[in-house]
Amino acid sequence: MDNQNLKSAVEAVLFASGTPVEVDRLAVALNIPLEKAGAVCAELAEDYKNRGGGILVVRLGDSYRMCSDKQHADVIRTVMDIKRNTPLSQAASEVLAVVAYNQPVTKAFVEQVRGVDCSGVVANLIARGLIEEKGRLELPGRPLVYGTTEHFLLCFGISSLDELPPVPQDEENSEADEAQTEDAEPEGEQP
Amino acid sequence: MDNQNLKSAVEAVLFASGTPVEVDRLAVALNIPLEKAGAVCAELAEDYKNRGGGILVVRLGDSYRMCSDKQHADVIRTVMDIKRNTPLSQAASEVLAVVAYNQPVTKAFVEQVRGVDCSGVVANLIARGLIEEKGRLELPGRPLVYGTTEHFLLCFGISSLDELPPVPQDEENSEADEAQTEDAEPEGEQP
Amino acid sequence: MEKLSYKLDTFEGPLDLLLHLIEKNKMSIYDIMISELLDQYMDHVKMLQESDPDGAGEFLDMASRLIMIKSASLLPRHEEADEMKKELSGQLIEYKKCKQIAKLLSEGMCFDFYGREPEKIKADMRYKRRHEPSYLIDRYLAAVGRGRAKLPPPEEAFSGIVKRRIVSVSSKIVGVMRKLWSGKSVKYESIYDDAADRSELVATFLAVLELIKGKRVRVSGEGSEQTLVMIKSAGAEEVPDGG
Repeated sequence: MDNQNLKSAVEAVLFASGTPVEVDRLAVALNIPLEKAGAVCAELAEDYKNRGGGILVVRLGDSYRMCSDKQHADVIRTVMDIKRNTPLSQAASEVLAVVAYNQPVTKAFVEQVRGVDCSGVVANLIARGLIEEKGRLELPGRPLVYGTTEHFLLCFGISSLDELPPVPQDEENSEADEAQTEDAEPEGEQP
Repeated sequence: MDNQNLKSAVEAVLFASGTPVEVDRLAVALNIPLEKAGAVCAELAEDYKNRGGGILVVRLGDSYRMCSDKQHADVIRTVMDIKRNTPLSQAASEVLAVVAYNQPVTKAFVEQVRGVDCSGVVANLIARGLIEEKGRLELPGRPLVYGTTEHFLLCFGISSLDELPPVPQDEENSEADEAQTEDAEPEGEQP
Repeated sequence: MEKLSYKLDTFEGPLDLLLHLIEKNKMSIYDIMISELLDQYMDHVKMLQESDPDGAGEFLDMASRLIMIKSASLLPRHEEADEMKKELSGQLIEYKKCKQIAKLLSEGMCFDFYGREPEKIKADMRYKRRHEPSYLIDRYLAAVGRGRAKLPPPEEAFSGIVKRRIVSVSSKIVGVMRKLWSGKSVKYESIYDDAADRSELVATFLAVLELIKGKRVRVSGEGSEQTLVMIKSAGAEEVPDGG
């Protein structure tokens, strides 16, 4: 298959599956090396960007997905008769923040950071497809751990978690002599 | 909106909608005359044909729809094949086990046991042919109940639900005595 | 005072309220003046309790923590208070960061991207792998949790609709009397052996208090050696026969 053909095939697959498709799955299905598949996907994404049409191809972690451009959201909602998604509540964005920057993370950890129960908010974020279960901890009670989804990357406009903005530094930190407290923080800026 | 913009908008709508979209609905949503909407759709279909990509825009009577090009059907099927062959996620396997041992069972029951929303997982297990709807409960809201399928029996190498290994009984009784429970860990080795 | 402008649902929890008060008083997070903070905090909690008694629980936990820090710092040696203050500072700093990131995230989030339903291609999506049946048990125990494997009966899945069970004290009075009917003394703690949940525990406890008040039973002994004995006297005949 030549490059143009590969690109068409990937385009068809991304369109047909609707959900994000892992690059390695594409590589196996097309019987090409992983790097080649990655390159074809990246090229397709670039083509779509340059075309400036109503559809986008975006990378989300190890996957690619096709989605509509946000500038046409209103028309889509009108034709398909769907409601606009409500913005995140403060509670939801706080929980999302803790999960995004500390994942994989238990509900208990989130509750400790925020000082309040968050079962409802976690369920809401799962229902919105922004976080998901990522297994269980091998600890008494085997608590579930959560992480962000590929849909979260899409909504936040990034391709991988590495692109999350850095944790804001505390202004008071410099003036205070207890700078050590800062250093001792368990979740620092590790990549 | 200029022609290019209109075309993008129609493209986005056709993409997002899985079903054919009537030209008059597009005209209303875009606030343009019917003939104009028809012309934009026809032009878009022509563009897609000339591009020779993996997607096509086709006319069906008074509607247009976007679909993948048939020549890529094999690749699409292979990608889906690979998907059905991926192991069950932690969440999926747990939901399956809870359904298997408590069927027929509502989604609310499964959610209460696991403490998290499981709509996506239930849909996934249905798509994979492991569980199915088994009617409704005569309770407020008439909730759906789920049970395992014959395909489930096949996957687990048993011929009827009676052959499911019993849940270790001591789990039920020694609640007060945590240590004992730990020791007793039978890992399902009973006949 | 500006208190009037205070909206109850502005605060996501006790930490949020504390951060607000610290900023308002231009304190440093690293050096919290507990006494000043405590008074203002309690004012807010009082208002909260009036408008939303159920939601005040988490705020009360923090109130008791502040009170503990305050009283510990009154001691001549207050290392413990310093330690607790440091811990609170650390938590507030973490939460402040969390709020800052949350703001970043919510401003950057856009929910205007639409995907599509998968094309209905005739593909066999059925699961292809094979597992040993024991795999299910393993998963089941993971889901249900070891040690709390008691599953609720299906109706309890609707516990939001069904009201909480009420255990009457009088039924427990009868129960306690039955246990003591033989006249032998019974270990105090064993009275609670068959209480299945908190409601039953509380009802049993109240039943014992009632019986002591009514001079039907006597408690003797200390600590875990405490025993209950029935006082045989007039009126005891009313108690149903123990079977």
